[in-house]
Amino acid sequence: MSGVSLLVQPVWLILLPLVGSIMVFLLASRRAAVGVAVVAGNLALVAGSIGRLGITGPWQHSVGGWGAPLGIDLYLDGLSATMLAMTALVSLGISAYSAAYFSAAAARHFWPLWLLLLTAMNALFLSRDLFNLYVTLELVGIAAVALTAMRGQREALVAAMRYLLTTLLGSMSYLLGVALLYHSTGSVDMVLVGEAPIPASVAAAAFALMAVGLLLKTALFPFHFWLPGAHSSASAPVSAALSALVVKVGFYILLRLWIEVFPALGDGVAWLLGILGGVAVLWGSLQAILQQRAKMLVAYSTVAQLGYFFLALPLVAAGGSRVWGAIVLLVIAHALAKAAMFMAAGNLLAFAGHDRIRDLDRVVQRMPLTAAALGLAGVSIMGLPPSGGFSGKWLLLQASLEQGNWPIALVLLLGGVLAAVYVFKLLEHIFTSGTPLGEPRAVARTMEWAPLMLAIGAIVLGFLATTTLDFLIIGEPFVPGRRDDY
Amino acid sequence: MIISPAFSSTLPLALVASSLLPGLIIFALAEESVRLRTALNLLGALSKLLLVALMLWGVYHDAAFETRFELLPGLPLILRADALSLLFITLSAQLWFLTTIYAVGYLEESPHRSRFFGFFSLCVTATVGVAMAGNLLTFILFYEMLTLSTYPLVVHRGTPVARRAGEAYLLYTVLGGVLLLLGAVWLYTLTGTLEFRPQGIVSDLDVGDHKALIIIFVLLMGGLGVKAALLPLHGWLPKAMVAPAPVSALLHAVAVVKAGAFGIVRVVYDIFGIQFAATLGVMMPLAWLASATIIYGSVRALFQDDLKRRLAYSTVSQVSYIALGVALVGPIASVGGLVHLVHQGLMKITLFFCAGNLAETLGIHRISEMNGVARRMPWTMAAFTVASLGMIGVPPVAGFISKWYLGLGAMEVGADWVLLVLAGSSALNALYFLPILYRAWFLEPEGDWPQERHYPRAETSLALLIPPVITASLALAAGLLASVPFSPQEWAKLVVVREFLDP
Amino acid sequence: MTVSLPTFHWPLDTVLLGSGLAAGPLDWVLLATLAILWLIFGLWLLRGPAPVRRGRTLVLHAVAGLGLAVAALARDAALFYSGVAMAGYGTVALLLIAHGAAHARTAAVQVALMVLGDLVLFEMLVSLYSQASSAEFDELRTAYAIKGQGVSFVSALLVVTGGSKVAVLLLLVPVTDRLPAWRPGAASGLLCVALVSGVLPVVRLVDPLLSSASARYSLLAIPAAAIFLCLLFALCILGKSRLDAAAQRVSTLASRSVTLGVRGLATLEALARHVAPMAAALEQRMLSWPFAVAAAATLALLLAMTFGGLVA
Amino acid sequence: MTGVVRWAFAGLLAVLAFGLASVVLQIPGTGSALRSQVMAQLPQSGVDHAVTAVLLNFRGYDTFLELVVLLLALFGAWGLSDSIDEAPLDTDIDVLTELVAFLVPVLIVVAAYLLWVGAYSPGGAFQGGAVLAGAGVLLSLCDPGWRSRRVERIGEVLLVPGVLVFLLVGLASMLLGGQFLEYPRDMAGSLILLVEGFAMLSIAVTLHTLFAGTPRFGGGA
Amino acid sequence: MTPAQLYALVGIGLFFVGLYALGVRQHLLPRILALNIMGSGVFVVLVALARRSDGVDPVPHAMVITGIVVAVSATALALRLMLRVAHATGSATLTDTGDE
Repeated sequence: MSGVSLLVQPVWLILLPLVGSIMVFLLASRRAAVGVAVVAGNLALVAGSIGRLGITGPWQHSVGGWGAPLGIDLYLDGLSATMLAMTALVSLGISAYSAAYFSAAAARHFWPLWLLLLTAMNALFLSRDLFNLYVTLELVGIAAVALTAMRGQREALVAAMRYLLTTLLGSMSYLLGVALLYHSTGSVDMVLVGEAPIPASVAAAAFALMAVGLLLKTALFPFHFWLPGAHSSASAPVSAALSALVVKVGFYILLRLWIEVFPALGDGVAWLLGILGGVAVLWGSLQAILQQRAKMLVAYSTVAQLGYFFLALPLVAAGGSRVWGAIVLLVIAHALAKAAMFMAAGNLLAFAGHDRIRDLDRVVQRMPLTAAALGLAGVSIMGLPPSGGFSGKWLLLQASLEQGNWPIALVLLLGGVLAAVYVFKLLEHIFTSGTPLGEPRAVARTMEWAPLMLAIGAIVLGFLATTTLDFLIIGEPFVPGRRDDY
Repeated sequence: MIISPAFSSTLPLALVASSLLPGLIIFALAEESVRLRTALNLLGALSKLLLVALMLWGVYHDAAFETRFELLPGLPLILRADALSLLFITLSAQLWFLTTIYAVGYLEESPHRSRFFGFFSLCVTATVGVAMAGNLLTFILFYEMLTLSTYPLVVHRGTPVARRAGEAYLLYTVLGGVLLLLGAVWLYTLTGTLEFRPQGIVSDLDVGDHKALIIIFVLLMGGLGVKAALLPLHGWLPKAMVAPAPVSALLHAVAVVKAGAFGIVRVVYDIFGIQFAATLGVMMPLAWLASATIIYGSVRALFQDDLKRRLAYSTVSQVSYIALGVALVGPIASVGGLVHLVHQGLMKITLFFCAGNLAETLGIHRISEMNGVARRMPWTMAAFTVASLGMIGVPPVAGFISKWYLGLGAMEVGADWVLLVLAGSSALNALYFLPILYRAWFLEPEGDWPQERHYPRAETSLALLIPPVITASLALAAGLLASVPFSPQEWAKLVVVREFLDP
Repeated sequence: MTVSLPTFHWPLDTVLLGSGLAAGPLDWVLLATLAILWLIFGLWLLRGPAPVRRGRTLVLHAVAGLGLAVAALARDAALFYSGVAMAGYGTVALLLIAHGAAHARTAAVQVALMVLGDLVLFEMLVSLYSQASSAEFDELRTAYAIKGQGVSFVSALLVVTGGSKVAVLLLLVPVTDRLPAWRPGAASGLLCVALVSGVLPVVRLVDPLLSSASARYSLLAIPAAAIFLCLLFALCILGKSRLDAAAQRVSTLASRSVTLGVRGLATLEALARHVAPMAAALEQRMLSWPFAVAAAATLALLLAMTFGGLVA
Repeated sequence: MTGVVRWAFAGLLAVLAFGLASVVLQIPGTGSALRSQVMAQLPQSGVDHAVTAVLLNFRGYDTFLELVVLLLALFGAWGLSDSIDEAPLDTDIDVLTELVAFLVPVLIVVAAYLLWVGAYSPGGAFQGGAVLAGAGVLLSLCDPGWRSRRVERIGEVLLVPGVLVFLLVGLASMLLGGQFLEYPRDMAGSLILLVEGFAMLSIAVTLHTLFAGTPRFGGGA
Repeated sequence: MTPAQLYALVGIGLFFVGLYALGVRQHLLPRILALNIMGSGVFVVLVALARRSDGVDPVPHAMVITGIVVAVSATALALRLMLRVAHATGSATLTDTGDE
């Protein structure tokens, strides 16, 4: 294997952040610099593998040299490459922000955990093995909990504890599902399990267990109770990472299961999750409107936006890969916009010492870049043009009207309006002069530029919608069965 | 007239960039660099005027200017300069240039000017984008951008009153946006394309869809009606008067309101097609709604003591002339509606400039304080008088031309009741404009002015005085020299010929 | 002594709707009388009783005079109409300057009459123009010949506009002290306006020599209309306070009916504020673990059941 | 939680348990294709015991990630430990010290044996590491100060080799032309032993630190 | 009903006993233990069904070892977190935020 092709191996996506994490752990100083360098390297690697994907099509790597049923396969197709790109971009923004955000003492704990979280997410997006997904899922969960608890305040610890219990419950339920599938098909590789004949009742039970496990981790409506506490009490970059990336991981695996492992999925499940998604959109938005603190508002906005991904599931049966494309577009737009919003809210908190929305007036006048970041991110969250959120919303609206599915169209529109209410509740105080409260502390430049760049990314995604959608379907991720033509 | 394809495809982009780039740079400028900011603003305005002139000449000779960019699968972003869009662009380009000068003078030492002029340029970019949109998707994109960039200007003062006005403004425009989006997507599922074409794109749909088309028409009109201040959706306009004068002058009298009216014209002409819309039977209700708005606006304006609120209600009624012109399915009425789009812009911006002058120089906000103001500020009041007479429809000011064509169009279509509406509205206009003139010219001022400011060379700073005088004379010229080629009336005729007659 | 006066034609096809100024033999006579009367009026104004601001009066006098001339010589409706408007508004302004604020009500009546006259003139010209191919007076005359026979809509309009313009003269007659009349000196100016905007339309539209029956008939009707309109508007202006109150009620009624929408939104907001605490409480209850685990169990059950299809 | 709600909750879980039980019973107990494949490939895996072969060769990637999970747990606990003053473990029971003096060497030998026997029968790095960690715990129970500063330093360094060695072996196999973690057929056995050895050490230190010590390293308190 | 299936049922039983305890108990320690019990339940199911007609399938066994190590690290973190929560809030339960 020539040098270059060795380097461009997507396996490095797992190894580089891991090595980086160990180095940062052992280093005595300059952790932030090394951390940001590693994340930048990760972005370069993702870009390389995307280029390679474009040329030679999907990439498979059986670890350990053994075939699928025996060994574990890593697989890179359009969908996983897109998710890797999303993770790389957002984590670069978050790392740049964290370099300036954390004090030396806190940085000591942050960087090793953060780089391990990145390793876990990269490993998860590359893996097609159900049990391996369990291990990576656990890695992501524990890293996220550790990062949340790292801050040490009272409500951060309680929230982290609740988050840990939920994520462990989810993992256990997921693992039991995997056990059932393994014993009835003799393999844990997604595609092989999908193709193997499974008795209907076993498939139903396995799907139920795995789906509940993943929904617990994705915080869909009835299981969203742990999210606001965890996402708002964690430190700004961590809550940005949680809301933008960690929550999407559960949905990604559910999507893979939906397509590869359970092709015989009936429309009843789609409707059930669709209803839960709709309720999540409305309930999350209502709660977000009622919040008094900026970070809680943004956290509940995550609960609402997650609902959109599930709301669109009933359209998938007839809509096919176009609807999946729209959902993934929404996932990416939300990741960029939400990370920007949380970091901007973090700036507000750092600047004024509090994030009570009513008293934000005076604060935001003096941070134009943060205000711009909040504004642009809000545009994407509301689904107003020209943002990525708008493109996704337009495609979903189009699909729902084509299939005559009026309830979904109405919830999509109502969600947009409710989002406008709570985004402008936050933005309103940017343009009004209020009474000064205490002496604000200046915020570092990179802490203002990082959210702005991510917010601009969310807007630019709107213009790149078509290229993203074309890139997404390389290797037909939305069609069951493995493509062996690479 | 040969224009190289490369050049003709980049011109629309250049036009949008001519206000977008200065805007973005101004955002980054420090508050103190006044000269650089003004220079950037004026440079942007002048380059836009130049580009518009070039395009006017090109389109007059049937050249095509179009830029396409793939936004969504099957739905490109199209910027196209055709006759109809240039009518609106010329108006906004000229008035942006004048309003920039006015705004520089008006916001002499007030805070947040970089932020103000940044959003100001974004608004004009959005207006030009709305005008040049080649399909409904691009139209919605710039339409929403207009909402987003005007909101900060409405709440620029930062007072709680401004914030509440901003809330009302958002409430209406966001709901309008949702209606527009639903209508557009539903239309797309029926027709498969949203591109504007002279005879519309829905005429070949089968009869089964007609009921859906009517609902879509209502949705689109609801979305556009918010900004065009049609009757039930006009509530935000009077409240938005809390914004500084240049904002209410350019935006709420010209850019934002006209975007809605322009949208109605686009949808009726290039989506439904005027004949097909008539057969659908949606034109008569629109005409009734427009007439009701005309009368309602004027009646409400009668009893506003605050000058800017009276002008705002007058805008509510005047913009519906355009909708009325379009709803009367006839070429002459359309000419009347289209030409009013320009005339009303010229006249109304003069009135708002003068209102701004009175507020800025003498601290007058209410009509009851305007006794004998003409003695102190003759030139401003002269411009105000010309514009008011124009609004009433007295020749030779431009307002007469549009009312003449609307009257004729109504007669041509046989809708005689429209003549009554026009007459009634003119009478009401007289009833609420003439007392102001009477009070300004013929009554003695009681005591001194609330916050008087003296200026060396003229009654007020030149930057505040020159724009209204220019726009007043433009309004007079548009009326007096109506039949000069490239005049608003001739250009409106050209548009109607291209929209109506050739297939 | 038929001195052949030179006919004169000045085409102005870019002005207003395009047409021109022209003067036939009769027009010269009209122009001469107007000039003389207008000069007398000007002199009266300058040496008039009230303290007069010279500069402004001169300008206004000149503008109004120009309006009169344009109206007299206009060959098309638009130019005629603008000439009439300039003359009318100019004259009112001049009289107000000359008489001072005491005559505000008289001026208001004159303005009301003038505005009505202009509107009706506009209607008439539009309805005639829709029959004719251009706004030229001779085409309009043929159109009037067709539409204006006997008592018709157009002829009524002609009478009303003529009447309202001529009624201006009646304001010289002191009727009540609450409506002070213009001083006699103003008669010459008012006569000019009445002549141009009241009588000239009949000449231009019906019959240049005023010989035909309908011309004579309308000329008779105009004074009657003038008296009626002048009385009508005088009463209106005098009873202005009651009129304002009625209009105010109409306006508030209109605004209340329209703001239903806004009230709807207000009730929505109140409802939201009422729902808020309940929603927050429900959210708190969801934080409890038994709820979470129970929800997980029921969802698992539902997913398993609906796995095959709708409740397999 | 009142009685009736608790019973309802229990009832619901009982229904689910019964459902799941009936489903499990339907799983066919026929021959597992994977087992025969494992047995067929066992000779090339470099170890004789099937589970160790699966654990370290066929699904070596899982074990690699597993070590990362352990490391992650350590980082997490380390992040939490900074701000609480851990109460010192004052257990100076002399019986314990006598017992520990006897037990610890035995435990070390057992751990080494477990590591070695892993190739032929159940055993291996994790079991050995656990036993060593047990020994460490016993030591810290009876003499909390045994982890002197120097021992801490060594402990800190030993944390990382488990993952690093595994990683380097994987990379080496890639450089030699195979996939990641594809041991060359002939060297598989020894490579596995090498990896297991370092893994055992790391696991022992990690588990011990998780239990006993407040890790004050990695750049000091 | 082969012994393997019997053990599998025991595993399922363990899983749901753990789930019940997780739902009902307030104190954090029993909850963490409940999660461990659920984990063991799953591992028992995995190992029990590994007994095949033609011998024992080693792959589930390897998975169980991996599962155990993951469970250990998760429990270690959970216990450490529980100590911190008890230290910070005075009570080792999550009652202060509505767990009644």
